[in-house]
Amino acid sequence: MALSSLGQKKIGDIPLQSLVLILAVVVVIPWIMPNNYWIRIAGNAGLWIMLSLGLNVVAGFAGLLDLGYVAFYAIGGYTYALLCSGHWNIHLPFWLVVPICALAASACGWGLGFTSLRVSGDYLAIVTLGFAEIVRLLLLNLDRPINITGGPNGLPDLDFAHIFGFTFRTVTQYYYLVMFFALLVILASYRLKRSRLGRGWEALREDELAADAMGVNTTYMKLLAFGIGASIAGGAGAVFASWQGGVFPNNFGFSQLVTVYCMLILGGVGNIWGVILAAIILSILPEALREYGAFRMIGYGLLLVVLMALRPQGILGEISLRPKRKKKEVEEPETLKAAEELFYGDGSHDFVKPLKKGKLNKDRVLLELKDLTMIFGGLHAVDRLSLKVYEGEILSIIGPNGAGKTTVFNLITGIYPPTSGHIIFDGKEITGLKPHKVVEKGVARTFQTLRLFTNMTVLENAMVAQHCRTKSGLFSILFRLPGFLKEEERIERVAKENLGLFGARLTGFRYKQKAINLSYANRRRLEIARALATDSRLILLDEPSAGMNPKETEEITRFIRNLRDKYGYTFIIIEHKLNVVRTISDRVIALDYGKKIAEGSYDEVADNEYVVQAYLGRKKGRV
Amino acid sequence: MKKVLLLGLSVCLIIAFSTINGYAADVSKGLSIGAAGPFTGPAAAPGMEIFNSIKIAVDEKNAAGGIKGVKVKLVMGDDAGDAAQGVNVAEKFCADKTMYGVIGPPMSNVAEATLRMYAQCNLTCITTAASRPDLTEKGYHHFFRVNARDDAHGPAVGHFIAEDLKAKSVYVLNTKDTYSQGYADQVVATLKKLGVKKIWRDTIVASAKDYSSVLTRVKAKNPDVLVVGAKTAPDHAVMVRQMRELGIKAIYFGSEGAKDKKDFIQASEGAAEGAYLNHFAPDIYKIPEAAHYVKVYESKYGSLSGFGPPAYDATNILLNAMEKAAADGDITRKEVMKYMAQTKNYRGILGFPITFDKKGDLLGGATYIFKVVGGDFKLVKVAKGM
Amino acid sequence: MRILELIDVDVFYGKIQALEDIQVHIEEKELVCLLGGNASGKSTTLKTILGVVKPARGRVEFMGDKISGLPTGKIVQRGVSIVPENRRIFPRLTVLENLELGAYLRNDPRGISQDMERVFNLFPRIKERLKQYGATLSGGEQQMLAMGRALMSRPKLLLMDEPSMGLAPVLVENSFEIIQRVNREGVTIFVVEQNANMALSIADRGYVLQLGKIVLHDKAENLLNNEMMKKAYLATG
Amino acid sequence: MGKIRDWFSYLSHFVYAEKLESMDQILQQIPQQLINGVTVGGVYALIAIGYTMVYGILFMLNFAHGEVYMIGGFTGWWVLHLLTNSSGGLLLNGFIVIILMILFAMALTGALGMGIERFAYRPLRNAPRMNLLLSALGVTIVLRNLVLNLQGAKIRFFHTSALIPKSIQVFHIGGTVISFMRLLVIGVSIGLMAILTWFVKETKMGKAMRATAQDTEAATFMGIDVNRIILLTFLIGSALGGAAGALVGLLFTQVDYYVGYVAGLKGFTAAVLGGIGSIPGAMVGGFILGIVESLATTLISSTYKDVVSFIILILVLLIRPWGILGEKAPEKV
Repeated sequence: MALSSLGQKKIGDIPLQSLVLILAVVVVIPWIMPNNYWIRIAGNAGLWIMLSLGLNVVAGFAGLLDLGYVAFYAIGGYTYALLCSGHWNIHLPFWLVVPICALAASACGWGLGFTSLRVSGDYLAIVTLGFAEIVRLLLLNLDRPINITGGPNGLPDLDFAHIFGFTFRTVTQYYYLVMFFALLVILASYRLKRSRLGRGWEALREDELAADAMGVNTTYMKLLAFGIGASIAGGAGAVFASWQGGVFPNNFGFSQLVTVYCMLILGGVGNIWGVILAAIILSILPEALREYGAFRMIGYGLLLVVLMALRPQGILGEISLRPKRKKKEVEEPETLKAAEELFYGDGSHDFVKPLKKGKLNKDRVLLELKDLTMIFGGLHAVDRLSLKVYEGEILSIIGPNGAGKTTVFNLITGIYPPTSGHIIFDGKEITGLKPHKVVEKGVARTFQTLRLFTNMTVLENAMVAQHCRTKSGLFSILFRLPGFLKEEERIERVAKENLGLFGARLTGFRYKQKAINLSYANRRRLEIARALATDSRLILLDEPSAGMNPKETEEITRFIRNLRDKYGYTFIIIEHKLNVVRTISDRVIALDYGKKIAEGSYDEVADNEYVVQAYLGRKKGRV
Repeated sequence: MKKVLLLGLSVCLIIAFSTINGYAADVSKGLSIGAAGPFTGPAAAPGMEIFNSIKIAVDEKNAAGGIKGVKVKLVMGDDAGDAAQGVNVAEKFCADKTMYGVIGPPMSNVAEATLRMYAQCNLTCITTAASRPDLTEKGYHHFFRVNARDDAHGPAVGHFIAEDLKAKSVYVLNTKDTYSQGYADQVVATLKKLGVKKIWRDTIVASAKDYSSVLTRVKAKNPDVLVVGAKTAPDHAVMVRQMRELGIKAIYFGSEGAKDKKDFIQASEGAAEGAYLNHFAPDIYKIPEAAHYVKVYESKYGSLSGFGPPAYDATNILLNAMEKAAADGDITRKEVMKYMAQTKNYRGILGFPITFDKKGDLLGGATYIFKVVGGDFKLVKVAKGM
Repeated sequence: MRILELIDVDVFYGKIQALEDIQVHIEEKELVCLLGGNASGKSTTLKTILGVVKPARGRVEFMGDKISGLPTGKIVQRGVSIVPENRRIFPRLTVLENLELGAYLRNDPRGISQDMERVFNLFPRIKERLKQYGATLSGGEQQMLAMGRALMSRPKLLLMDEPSMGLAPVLVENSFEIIQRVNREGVTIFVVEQNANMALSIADRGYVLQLGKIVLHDKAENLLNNEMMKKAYLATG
Repeated sequence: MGKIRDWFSYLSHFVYAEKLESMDQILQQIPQQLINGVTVGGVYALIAIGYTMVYGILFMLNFAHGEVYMIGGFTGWWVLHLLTNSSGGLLLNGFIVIILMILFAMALTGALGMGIERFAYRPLRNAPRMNLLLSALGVTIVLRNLVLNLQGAKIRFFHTSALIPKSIQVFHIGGTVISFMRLLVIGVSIGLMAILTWFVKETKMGKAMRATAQDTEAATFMGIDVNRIILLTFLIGSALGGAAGALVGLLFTQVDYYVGYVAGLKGFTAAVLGGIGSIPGAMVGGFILGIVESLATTLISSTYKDVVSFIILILVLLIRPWGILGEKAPEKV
């Protein structure tokens, strides 16, 4: 047990050396810049970093196409203008106003998210764009009959930032103020990304359905992303307004939105350092070209088109700041080695899953289906299916293609609400619950067509699974409270324990490997590990051995049995390879046309005349 | 480790906050002037007319030998009409040690946002279009304008409509920008003061090209006069055209921007006949001094609207001030500012003498009211003493 | 005359081998079936013939010409037509339009209308529903429409991907009877099917695929009585 | 207390611009506003069709479409300019000039649309959606600024009065006025839409287009060349956008390099309102949007007419997330 070493590490925080380096650069910049103009450009870069990292939360982490982002920037700016100027003669202190602006924008973000939840994808884009247009028009027109926004005149003569008796006036002073906030946002982004929330968003972006099925409350996470992105934009708006000393309607237009998106895409969506670099480049580049008028815009546009075609992942998309030694997938020797092991986990790993003996317990029904029916457009995919699964049992479902097996899984895990019937898990009804709620109750699954979070690492994939077992909120993540650190430690431990079950296949250097780079068989294994890492008791495996060669198939078969024997899981398995079914199952049911046509031991079912017919087909004239 | 860091940071901050300012230099180190304005983006059309006119003035000066033999360099500072970019431009111009004056910014909100910064670095600004009254009310000494303020023409126009046109009912439309809104406010206030009872107001979207739905509303009110505050001549052209098409009989009264023979009278293909408009200067085509400029401009850049001539004059005024400041071979920004303020009865191409008052505003300007007659502008009234 | 031949075909999806050393040949006017359990590589075989996936080794020949490597459109143009898995009727096109699209590559109006009549003769039900949207048809009707659509190109070879899938037992039988009828009218047919008994009852010859390899090849009546069949289906891995 | 009264007048401002209008005055405006609405609605519909067709087949928002419209407007102006002699007279019969303007605008923008698809979008056929969107934004920026560089920021005027005889320029029906150009725009846009509907419904290519949109793979099984169909889609969609540009030029007599943004936004809104992916939806959406805007001017205020149309869009999407005539996409697992 090497838990103590984990405690010393800073889990997912910016390494101290990097932090010192960044601070040093930030402090030194005003000293090496030739004049105030360049200091201002540097300060502007800081603002753009804030803005693009805020958008990175919404569009980068969570993958939501939010075209109303500048509206929040505007709301922040105008809130500052109203609360810190002679306009209404309110002069609140700076340290109070910035959070108010962030909150105001955030509230609007939640509101927008809440109303647009029903629409997704491109429709979300248009609703948010519509929202931004409405905000823009209101800012332009709410100057009469009561003057709120100053209309086209905007609100000039705002207060300087004023903190505890110190007033920020010069460019250099403001540069430091902006950089302070930019660093805060960088730190917050970094911490968010490496937390359960960050992983949840990334999972959501990679595969919404799989994220839901692994216990991520996708609705809530989307709202949260909207809210956080908006609050960062709001804060940036406040700082911006204070520096410019005024706000004007065209400070917050479509062109600003395009610029922020360019930074995001250029930097590589979701990649914090890439986005920062892109923000810096794109805030300096136009300045260098300022004397060339329209040509700079043409260059800008061409750059976008060419870059999208040549480097769709952004300039820093696949490159990490620190060069990594490349490790290739060396499947062959390991396959041989692992095949020798009877059981993957040889105990040589840091984290060993604690044993918990399990066996078939016929007295306890873990899952019960009652008259479950699912109708798709008149077709009975599942037809009045009733079924009991006992604790510690391995139940296999067989049947030809289109017999409704996967639909049964989709019904149990809440992906479809059934047309009629009941699903009872551990004595409680779970019919109609959302997938993430079903996982919370203790039912996890794998998918027939592998739905891993392909651009996340092996370890992160397994860590996502702990999402519904952890509670750390925004506050404890941002301030790294002990509760969060403890939880994070637990998440990592659980993930590693479950990956450790597969031995070297999924541990060691593979922790950091992206799921997409794994071999097919390893991807199957990772899906199982991920399902196990949800701490569920009932695991639904959809063709766990598909795409595996005979040796690997034998391995996985024993592995599943071992899991039951040593850890007490209950399994329902859909499987086509009947020798797998034979060796593994306590009980087998056969489906055809959504109906249960046989139930019993493997031999009973395999010899059943209806089953043979279902597979081989009825002979002509014998309906 | 952390303590060292904090210490270092605070030392840096203390030093950083004590910055020094002010330049004085030999003329031979270079002379440049800046052009700040929207040279891309939605307001690029008037912006480029301003820039081209500045360029003509600078080129003429350089062709004549420059200032003390030094050629004046013109630097473009495109702000795309966005105050946030305007602030960058200002910082850039301030930091340019060879720069002694700026023409612009022509948009009020950009001017507003950069006022403080140009003042801090003593850089003279002459705007040629920013008309918000309060720009010159804040006590800065570096800011001048050759155009009139919003509150200059509104009252005169109001009086003309109420007294000369004897209107009983007036519909006032304006686009949502600083200039047009201020103009419309002033007109409405004056009309109210003069006892016109029936006044309606509405706003329109600039360069929307279709005003027929709002004009349908105007038609239902059947006003005597329709006053339109809009910055550019094409907007006026569309408006007057669609108004006549809908059969609205009201007299059309357009704001300053309408004074453009090609883009208003010709573009409206006859619909503008009989329309009134106000302008801060007499007709440029009728001023002998302007003939050369008009010829050069139209041969190089095509047709001219109202934004070019003031920019040409402003540039020449600035260059004159710089020449005076550089007379001793040495030039500072403060000197330029001083000589600018002393500008008196400068006779350029605008047809009236330019003198700045203490605030930097144009002194003794007048409102020239024109009527479109036979496809040309005819001066009908000169209202002085605003 | 040999219509189709697959020679030494290997197909990979990434690292996974889906087909290994496949040898299949189909003669003119034959009705041949390819049988196999789930995931045995049946659909991949059809995709290979249609050029949707390219073989890593070996070749596909159609009427003596190599067609592997050609784009799908070109292969269809040469006279291969398919009734895809799940039928893939265009849901918001009318039945008539679906049929017309079947003849997309043809330019002989008279021939097309003749074939249309032929389809109506085969499937009188379809004729009653010409104006309806494809999506409103029942499963059996969709199967008929898919076949009719495929026949509209007057194919030299008709491929059928799991015609029994998702159909009620009665309809399955009906569907196979139609396949037989179409074949008797002179269309060469290659059926890929899980329902072995049904397919063999109408086919001339059959291939049995297991894990990407052909394990059996014989005359249909011989296969029907072959004990290996049950094993090939039920005991895989 | 005074404050409270201010707030009340503020609220009433949202409903009536200044003062309550009499019902009579409002009713009197309605026929005229319907004509205004139908005219711009037809234009919106033409633009929306381009969005919707591309979306139906590629599932992408072609942001560059607004700029295609703008270039259509410039092409129309250019044709008119070339056919006008120095004294303002026409070299050809006015009606022929109008036809040539529309045809040239359609031809050029159609080719432009195909070029955009081929070079900016096809390389990204399998890339994430956001990349495609960004590429489209890039094309937008390039086109807009290219026009700015090539011909300057100057507004171009259409001198249309010589095109048609004075006697038929304006018609009066009671208090309602309708100009020839409006009739032309309504006629041409409805005509083009009718041709499009016929093309998509009756011709082989049209059927292939619909088939490709519904099931691309099955379409290839029919022997349909999907790449060609996509090019055709861009050709038709862009040509209609270009026609809209030329028509608006004739109607409102001006074009400049910046008109694409607002037109694109409106067309896009109309497409989504009607149900993106559905051609009849785009038509319905366009007309509804145009009429809503016109009526909002009379009933509420010209200041807030755009706010009203966006609120209506959002409301429609909240009630029917797939738009008025759109099809609910089935969820796939």
